[in-house]
Amino acid sequence: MQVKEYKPLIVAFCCNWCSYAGADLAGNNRLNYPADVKIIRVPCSCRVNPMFILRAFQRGADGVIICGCHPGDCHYTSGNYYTRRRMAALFSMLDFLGIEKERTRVEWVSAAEGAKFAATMNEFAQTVASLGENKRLEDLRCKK
Amino acid sequence: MQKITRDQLVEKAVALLSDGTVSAVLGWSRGEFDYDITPAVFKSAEEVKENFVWNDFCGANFSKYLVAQTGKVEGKILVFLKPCDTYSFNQLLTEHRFDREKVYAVGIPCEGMADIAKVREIVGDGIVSIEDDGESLKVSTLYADAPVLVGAKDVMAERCVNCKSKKHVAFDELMGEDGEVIESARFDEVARLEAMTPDERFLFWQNELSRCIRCNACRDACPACTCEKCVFDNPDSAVENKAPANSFEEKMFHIIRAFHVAGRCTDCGECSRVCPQNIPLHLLNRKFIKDINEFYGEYQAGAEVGSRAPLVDYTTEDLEPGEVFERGDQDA
Amino acid sequence: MNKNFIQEEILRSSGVNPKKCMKCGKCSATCPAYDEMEYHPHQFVSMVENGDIEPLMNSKSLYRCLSCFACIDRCPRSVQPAKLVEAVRLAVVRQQGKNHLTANDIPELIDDETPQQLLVSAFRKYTK
Amino acid sequence: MKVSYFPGCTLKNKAKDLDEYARKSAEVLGITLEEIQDWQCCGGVFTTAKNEIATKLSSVRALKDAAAKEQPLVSVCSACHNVIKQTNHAMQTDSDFATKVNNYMAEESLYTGETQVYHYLEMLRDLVGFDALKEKVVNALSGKKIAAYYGCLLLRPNGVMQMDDPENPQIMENFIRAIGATPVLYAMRNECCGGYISMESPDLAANKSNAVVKNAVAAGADMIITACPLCKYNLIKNGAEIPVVYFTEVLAEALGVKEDTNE
Amino acid sequence: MQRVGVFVCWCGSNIAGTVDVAAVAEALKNEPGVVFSTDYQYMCSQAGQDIIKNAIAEHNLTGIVVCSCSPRMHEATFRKTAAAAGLNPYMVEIANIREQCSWVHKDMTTGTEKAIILGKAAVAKVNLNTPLTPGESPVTKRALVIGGGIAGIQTALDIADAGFPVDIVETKPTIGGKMAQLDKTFPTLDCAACILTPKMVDVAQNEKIRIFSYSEVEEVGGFVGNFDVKIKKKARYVKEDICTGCGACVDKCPMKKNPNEFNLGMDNRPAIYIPFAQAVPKVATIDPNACNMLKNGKCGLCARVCAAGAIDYTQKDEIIEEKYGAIVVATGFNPISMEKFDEFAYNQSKDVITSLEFERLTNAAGPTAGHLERPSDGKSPKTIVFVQCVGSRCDACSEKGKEYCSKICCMYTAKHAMLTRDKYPDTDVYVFYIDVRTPGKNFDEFYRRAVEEFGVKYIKGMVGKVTPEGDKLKVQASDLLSNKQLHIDADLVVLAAAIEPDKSARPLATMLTASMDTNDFFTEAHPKLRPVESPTAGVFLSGACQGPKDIPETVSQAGAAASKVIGLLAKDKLTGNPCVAHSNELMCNGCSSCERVCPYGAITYEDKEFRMPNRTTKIRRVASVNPAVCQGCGACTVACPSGAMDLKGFANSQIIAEVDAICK
Repeated sequence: MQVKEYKPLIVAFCCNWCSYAGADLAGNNRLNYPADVKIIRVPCSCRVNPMFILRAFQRGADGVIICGCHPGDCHYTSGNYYTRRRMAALFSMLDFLGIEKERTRVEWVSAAEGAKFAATMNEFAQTVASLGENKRLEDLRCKK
Repeated sequence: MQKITRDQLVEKAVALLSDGTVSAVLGWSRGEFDYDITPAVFKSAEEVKENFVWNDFCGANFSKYLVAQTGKVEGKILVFLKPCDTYSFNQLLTEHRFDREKVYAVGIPCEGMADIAKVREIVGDGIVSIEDDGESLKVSTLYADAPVLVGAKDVMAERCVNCKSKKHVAFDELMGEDGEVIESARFDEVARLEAMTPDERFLFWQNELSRCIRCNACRDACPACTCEKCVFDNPDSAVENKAPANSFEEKMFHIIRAFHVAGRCTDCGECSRVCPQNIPLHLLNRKFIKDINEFYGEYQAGAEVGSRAPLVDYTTEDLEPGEVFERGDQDA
Repeated sequence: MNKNFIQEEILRSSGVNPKKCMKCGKCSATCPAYDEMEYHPHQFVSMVENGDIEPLMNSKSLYRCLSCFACIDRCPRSVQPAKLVEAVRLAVVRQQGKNHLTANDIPELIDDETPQQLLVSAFRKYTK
Repeated sequence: MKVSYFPGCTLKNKAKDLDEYARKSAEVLGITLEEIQDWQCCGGVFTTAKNEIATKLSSVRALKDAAAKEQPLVSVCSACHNVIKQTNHAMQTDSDFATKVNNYMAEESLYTGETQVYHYLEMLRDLVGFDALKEKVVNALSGKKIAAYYGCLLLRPNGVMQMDDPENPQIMENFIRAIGATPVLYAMRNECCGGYISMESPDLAANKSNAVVKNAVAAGADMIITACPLCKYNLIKNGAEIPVVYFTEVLAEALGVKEDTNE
Repeated sequence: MQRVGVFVCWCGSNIAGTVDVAAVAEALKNEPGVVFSTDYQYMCSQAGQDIIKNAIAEHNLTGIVVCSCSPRMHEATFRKTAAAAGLNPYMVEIANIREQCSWVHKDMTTGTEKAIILGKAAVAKVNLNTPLTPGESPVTKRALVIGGGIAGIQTALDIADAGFPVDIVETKPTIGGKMAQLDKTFPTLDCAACILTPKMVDVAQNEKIRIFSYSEVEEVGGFVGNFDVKIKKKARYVKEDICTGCGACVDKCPMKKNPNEFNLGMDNRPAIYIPFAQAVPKVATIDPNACNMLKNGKCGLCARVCAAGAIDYTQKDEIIEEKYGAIVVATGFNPISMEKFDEFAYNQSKDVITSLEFERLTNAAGPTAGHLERPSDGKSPKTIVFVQCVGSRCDACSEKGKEYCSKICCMYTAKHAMLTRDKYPDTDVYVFYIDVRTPGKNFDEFYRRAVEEFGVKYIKGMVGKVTPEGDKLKVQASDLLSNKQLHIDADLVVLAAAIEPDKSARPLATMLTASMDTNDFFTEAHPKLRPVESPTAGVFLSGACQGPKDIPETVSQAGAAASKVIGLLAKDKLTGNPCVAHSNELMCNGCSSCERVCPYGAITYEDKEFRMPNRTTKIRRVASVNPAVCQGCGACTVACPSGAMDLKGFANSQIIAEVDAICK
């Protein structure tokens, strides 16, 4: 029987204006990060509904990271401030339910921070990998 | 054990109906059992005199019913509000959920309501009748020869033991004396859970939430859950989910439900009161309230009409989501 | 005593954050005892900030602050220099034998009209 | 109405008249000053250091005594008022300090700054009302040009004292108007007289006191009133060319009870 | 069901080097809805685009997925391609398999696997795409400028110059603002009136510009391109179109003793007045609080002497309603009150003045006809002390002043000091400073000249107390560099008071739903890249309403705001971003959560009647989004508990489909 190497699955929600561009810059500069990271483009980090995050965990994601413009630099002036409050509350709640707090993260990445994007993803993927598979929030039906 | 009597409430309702101030009364009526009190709309003095009930099981928070009833009744509707109900009342006004002009709100004092589960713990099953006997309840069961006397204080609902306020924040008229906001110990249980390891917390919630049968009682009783259509009932929401298929689904339901009411929940405790599985759902709401208080300053939803809920507000100096845990680590 | 320890102690007991100072000198501009002082209020702020506290502790300036609180009220940055002077002074008089005034000195210093308040205040400021 | 009253050491000795006039006048104004039982020295100067506890305990005791009677605490001497008010503020806002104080006192009930602290002037303004005072005046001091000397302790630090605008106060001027005299405005009214420095450095004190008096005289004052025994001492000792009296004295005079007092 | 075509780009070897593009195309063939899948070397090339166009026609495609470089690169290109083939451009989704795949991963297996997943996510999303049409709204080709100072004047002139009509609303009886009160301007020292008044005349004579002086904005409705504004023209009791500004009434008015606002109360004006000689419009105004005729019906002298018959005591406030395409805020600033800074004795002595008062004292048209005289006794001051940073740079908890640097004070103080020394060389001039801040062209040179050529004594330190005594002001100050306390007997003390936004700005911001910072300065849409635009579409910022500014900066910002307005008004129709929020009114609770988080004020509420069971109806409050104002951030969608609010192009269902595809 073949032992499959454990690879964490990470969903990254990136705002269109800063973080998605930061990810592009990481690409332009050929900065490697694990292929386990899959990016979903949203207009602003404040578009990320907690439902999306839970859904990702439900379907087997091992970590979810939300990236937005730095506070004060939001393309929509205030979107990331709402993100900050919502996610602070949500992550604290997930922790309260016993979900490992290392599986969720918010990081501010500007369009100029390709290196930060890659470093963040490397570090996050490593952290999540060290936790092992997400067992506490997954929907077993969805696991093959 | 209530200071205000049924007769006083009936007299008030009848008077307001007769002089035309109101054309309907939102009140409690008997359900199948003595402890199974049901909200009802009374349209006449006769109905009130006959069916109006007031006892230690009248916990139902009527604020929510105003959303539907104010649209149905011609003229004003009389609602009796216990102190904790008035917060929900204000919160719904903040959210424009009913027309204040169509309501005549009478604030009534509350000495705390009984929890039938606690009664059962003492007397066992097969409760036939419960009579209020001043400081205690006289409970007759199928299996006991004589009625059992149960101390009203001993069976008081958790939310009343940890009552956060005896003050009415909204009313047109007040019966009895107004009280004060209370420094309660309502967050102690949350703090206890916070002090556990994540594994212990996970086990705790796994045990609690796995009992959920998705009956939606919590949602239906919650005065913050007054959505015209709940996301979980909406096929377009992509999370539509009528019944739990596995352990994750109810977790998602309860997390999202708590998140949707976060900053708006007044901590009235109806969710836990109506839960047939006795899941301490209010702890999820209190966790949000406690966090919000600690992160963004004290906020009591419904204390004032028109206040801005913390999650639709921000300051540029708010703490980062990551710092939430650094704080926790320091405390631990 | 360790220099950093004293600095920390002074910052802690005074509750002052000298980093807020923008070096405008309004404290010294407002100080009624300026001319009697070797180190002036703004110097207390910057010297404490720099950990240069020894000279302050040895200076008579400590006993010239009148506790008039004018520097506290007029500082545009809410630095509260008087609280620093007070903290340094306490660091000195709390040491053994460092009282600046003793009861023996009193008879020479008073007259018939001297109010009790003067004695009490002076003792409070000059002694442990 | 009844209020708790903290006279302070000087009012029992060198400034007996400040005390006597205050009591007689209060009586006329319908206020009973109930002297705190066994009060002790206020401490003279408020030590701003957060870790200075013992010297503030006597103030806390007085405050607590008033709290037990649910009365506001009134004092006349600027220094006492300043120390008591600052101590009360520390009890309200510095929980660390309050805890230490309460532990030290080891009494059954805790104190966290509930008492309302009034200076006698604030009592006149807020509890009696200057208009009501005006009505009680039998002997209006019309024609008198009086300079109010605030000094430091009534006004500062303003964040705590909250008596009036620390740079442009009006309370004493309004008081002067209420007793029928004319207030004289001058800039040095909120500057220091030299305080306790007169012990060690009489020259500096003389310097400061002279500047105050000179400025008041230049502004046309023919009398200076103060609430502080030390201010009065410094101003007079350094040769004030116009009379310096306690505000309670002119109050008693206006209310027609000055003579009774001297008996 | 969509008919989706998948197009995998090699990008030469950029993608194909790390991703097996053929395998990706093959794998995506089996995804739901996919009816065509291919790969090509350069999809963005003409040939590549033709492949897409042909496939659309051949396979009746309703949706397109291009697996290629970042959408930030070529999304627009492929949307145009789709549109050219008759497909709605918003039926295109891009899977970013270059920047976020081939360029960051090294081996072919990993790259290919990930590319397939990204492709699947894009297919899952496009399956739920709906054709979107950008909303169009007409543009009213008229601009409103609120505030008639130099900022408003310059903006209005520039807009009018481009051929668009402009209205200026000014609360005072004349335009001109603060600049009209100034004497000389730094660093060139040309006289303010000489450069301002010609511009004021230009405004008056420009056919495209209407001036509503003595008027206020009362109400603002509508949105970018279509603002509905109500302007209240206050009764000035003089018929503006008839008054010739001859001034006969002003001379004859018996009520002469009213503080003259223009001279900051340092002299008096009659009840009927023209603020200054070059006022625009040069029309008299009656102060209703001072006029005997208006107060108790006795007098009427001005009406009698008015040859033109312009006086009208019965005039009433008038409301003017007008439509505008763009609104420029130019409400300017005021010096803060010196009430709380009485250690400087501003309330105690007439000879302690603010810098703006000093401007009037040295202005030839001022109360002293330009002779520097002390307000108290008219003597010429021999020693003048300037105090900088009064109320600026204060700590937030000091509750006395402002936290920010007022920016203009260092330069105008240098100007005042220099001009005083120039005109009155026997005067001692001291400037107490904390820092001298002179970034600006020729600014530091100017300050150095004040010191080196004119002998102004700059002292690093602050004034602690000013004591008026006799006819002197005793100034007690610190000289930090020589470590001394100074005592100066001055004749005049001039305070460089901090400046703050005009009080009218706050209510105006509410009307405009434009955001403000904690100091009541208007917030710009982006601090660096959109400095003259408010986040609220169609609202622009000019001058000190956005932050402290000197005249050169104000004028350049005014021009910038004008060019933005011209760019907007030049369009016949505004095409919006179609990816905007919309509310499903059947589910909306009307709770206002969405409105509270909307940075653009795009959400409004209306009471709507809904059919209920049993032929009843119910009136409910529901949200509606103005697509012309919404910028599509999506903050509202998360604030909405019922899920009634969704975002076109990034719908809940679309994002969840992507999540599902990725996590499968």
